[in-house]
Amino acid sequence: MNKQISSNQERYLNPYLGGVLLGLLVILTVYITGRGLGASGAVKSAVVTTSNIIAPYETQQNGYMGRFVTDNHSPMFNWLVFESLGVFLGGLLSGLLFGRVKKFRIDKGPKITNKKRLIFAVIGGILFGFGSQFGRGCTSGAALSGSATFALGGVIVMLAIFGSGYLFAYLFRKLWI
Amino acid sequence: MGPLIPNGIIPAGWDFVIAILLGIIFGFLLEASGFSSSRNLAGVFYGYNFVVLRVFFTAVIVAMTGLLYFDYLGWIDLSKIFILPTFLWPMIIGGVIMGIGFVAGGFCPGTSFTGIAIGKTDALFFTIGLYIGIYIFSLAFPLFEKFYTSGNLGNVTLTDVTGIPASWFAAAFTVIALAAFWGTMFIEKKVRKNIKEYKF
Amino acid sequence: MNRNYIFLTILMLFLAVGTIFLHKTEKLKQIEPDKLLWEIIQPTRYVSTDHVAKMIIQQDPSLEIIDVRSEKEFNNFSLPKAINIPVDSLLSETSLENFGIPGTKIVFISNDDIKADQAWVIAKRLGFDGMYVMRGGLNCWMNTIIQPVEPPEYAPLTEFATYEFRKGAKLYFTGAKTENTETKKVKVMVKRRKKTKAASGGC
Amino acid sequence: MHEHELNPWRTLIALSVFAVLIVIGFFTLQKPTMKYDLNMKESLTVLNDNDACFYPWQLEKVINKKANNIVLFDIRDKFTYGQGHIPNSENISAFDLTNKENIKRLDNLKKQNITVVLYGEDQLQANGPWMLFRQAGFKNVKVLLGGYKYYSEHKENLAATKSDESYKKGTPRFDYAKIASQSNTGIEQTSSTAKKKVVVRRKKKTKAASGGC
Repeated sequence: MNKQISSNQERYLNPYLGGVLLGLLVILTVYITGRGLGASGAVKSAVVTTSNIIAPYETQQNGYMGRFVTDNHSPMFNWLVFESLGVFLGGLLSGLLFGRVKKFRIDKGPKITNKKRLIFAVIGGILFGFGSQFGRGCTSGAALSGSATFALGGVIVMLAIFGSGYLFAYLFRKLWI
Repeated sequence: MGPLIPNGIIPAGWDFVIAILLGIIFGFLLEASGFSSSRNLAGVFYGYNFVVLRVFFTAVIVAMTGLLYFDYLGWIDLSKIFILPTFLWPMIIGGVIMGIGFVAGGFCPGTSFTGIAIGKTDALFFTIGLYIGIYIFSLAFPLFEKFYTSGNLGNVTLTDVTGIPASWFAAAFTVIALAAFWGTMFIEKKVRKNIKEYKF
Repeated sequence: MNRNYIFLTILMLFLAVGTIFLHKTEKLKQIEPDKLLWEIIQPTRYVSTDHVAKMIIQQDPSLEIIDVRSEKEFNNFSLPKAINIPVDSLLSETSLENFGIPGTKIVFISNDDIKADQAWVIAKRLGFDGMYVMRGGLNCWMNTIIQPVEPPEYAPLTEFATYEFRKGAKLYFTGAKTENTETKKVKVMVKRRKKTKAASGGC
Repeated sequence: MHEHELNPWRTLIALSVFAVLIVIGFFTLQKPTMKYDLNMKESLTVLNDNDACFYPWQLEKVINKKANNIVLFDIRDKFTYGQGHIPNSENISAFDLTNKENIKRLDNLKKQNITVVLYGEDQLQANGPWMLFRQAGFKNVKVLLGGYKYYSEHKENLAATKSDESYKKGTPRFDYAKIASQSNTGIEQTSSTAKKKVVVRRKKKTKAASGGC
């Protein structure tokens, strides 16, 4: 039986185990830092930083990025940036442990080409990045940590993400099935 | 007792060390649960893999009930934790856009980082997309500056808005989630019969 | 299908439904009685009239005087820049916004010190920090600052120094009196605590 | 192979550990020695309760041991207690008030319907502890008005204090506004330096006035 699993399916944690541990991690994070986890904030910091290096004046004048520029330290000196660095390291650790770190490859549905998959990945990323700024966070920051702390905003974002996901899933079905 | 850093039990200088450590656990759990694969993630919308739903909702209900117990036992002070501010319409629109991005890209920001870590090119492209998306948002910000802050309800919780105690929400979420777990189990079985070739 | 999944479901349901039976906490957070008593018996929570006078003269920006007497008495006379919050309306939402601003020192004043002290205990029970009671209240203020008594000749030097200070302070307060009433009409800039939660962050 | 056919025993262990942690939390949950009996609003109204106060003239009964349902607690420290105290009073310094034995004692006294009168050097010292015990539901705790200071000044004739009002706090002893303006005019006669300062102040005032016009 084990042979069948390993040949057919990667060895992942039981999803419920992952969920319970993730829930405990959220509690631990709130217990230590008083706030939740996050991810999109780190990309935002990266955007502000690079923009600030290339065009400092325009960045500080920008109504949005200007909020995150301070004289004291770089926008990269941010809790979420360090946390995201940890996410990357943690993913690497788990990948090494379960033997999933391999050379670059692409996950896609059986019916599309690699090129198409990458184009849609970029489009999806753009949309997600755009939306995460309106939603004040992404799935981990707003939906997961937000709902766990009973924040109204977190629940709204969670329902909106999954609701629209199901709503638009039909349009993108060729990508995945 | 908690939260430790806002209460000054752990000095704020440890903030970043703790951030990396918590991030590592977070990344490890995401990857180990299979969130580094866009096929797994997108599967939730097509009924062939409900791993996202299972992990995500188990995490939410465990965290919800756990925080309530911790608050009761005096280990954590729920009044001192950060509550995400609510901006009604921007959040709904943002969520809808994120949902489309999720189906199209197959990742969300946190999972794409773990995807890069184990060598997924699509995760890398998704992250580049994220970067571009946020940059576009910043440039176009003056266009929707008013909308961005509209519907501001402040840092409100469900209890603040509805007046129903938080524990009722925790219980309701748990019942819904558990029902969803059992329900999706049957859906998944049915859908997978039709998909012959399935690789993660 | 595994039996353990049924166990899991039941356990999780049990945990979640259990939260409903936890007692409801009051809307206003309070500190434990033991801790409150500990805070009550600290003598550092009293400030002298001289100290308050000094802070006013130096225009200490962190100082916030809260007058707990009735509105009528407050309109008759109060210290410069004092805010009027009668003890009875202490618990109203707008009054509470004056408390808990980081970096401010709240000094309660009343005719004597008892009412001010009572306001202090009530506010302390709600967990606010940085609060003091002016010892002796306005009666003592009149005795010391406005009508200072010259110490007898045999008194130690420090008492003379205090006397000198009080004489100066008297001039400051009585001479500037008309000016004060003018500023009072102009709405006093009142600091209000923002409604954000303690830890800030975001994604 | 379907997930639901895999054994989730590790999940069960993780969740059980979590549940056990919470159960341990419940068992180790320290019950506070005191609990608030009155909510915030009630705590405010109890302040206006005259019955919660103990008047100096009532002390006579206690001193002459005529009242066996009243105990006097001196909350000053031992040193000052040794220097002089109200007869038949007992010394429990403020720092020892939260001791479990003392709380238990107060509880017993409450059950026996015995009034506990707290006093400090002045009324202020006992005010805080008195408020706390009232809020914690000790309806038998009262505060001595005037404190030890007033008592020691009037101990010769306590009965006469019945008509005396001077220990009652909260009333203005002066007409503040009047005094403040009076001393304003009286300054000119005090000293030359004072005069100078006043002039400076006044200049400012006129300036402001002219600016306003």
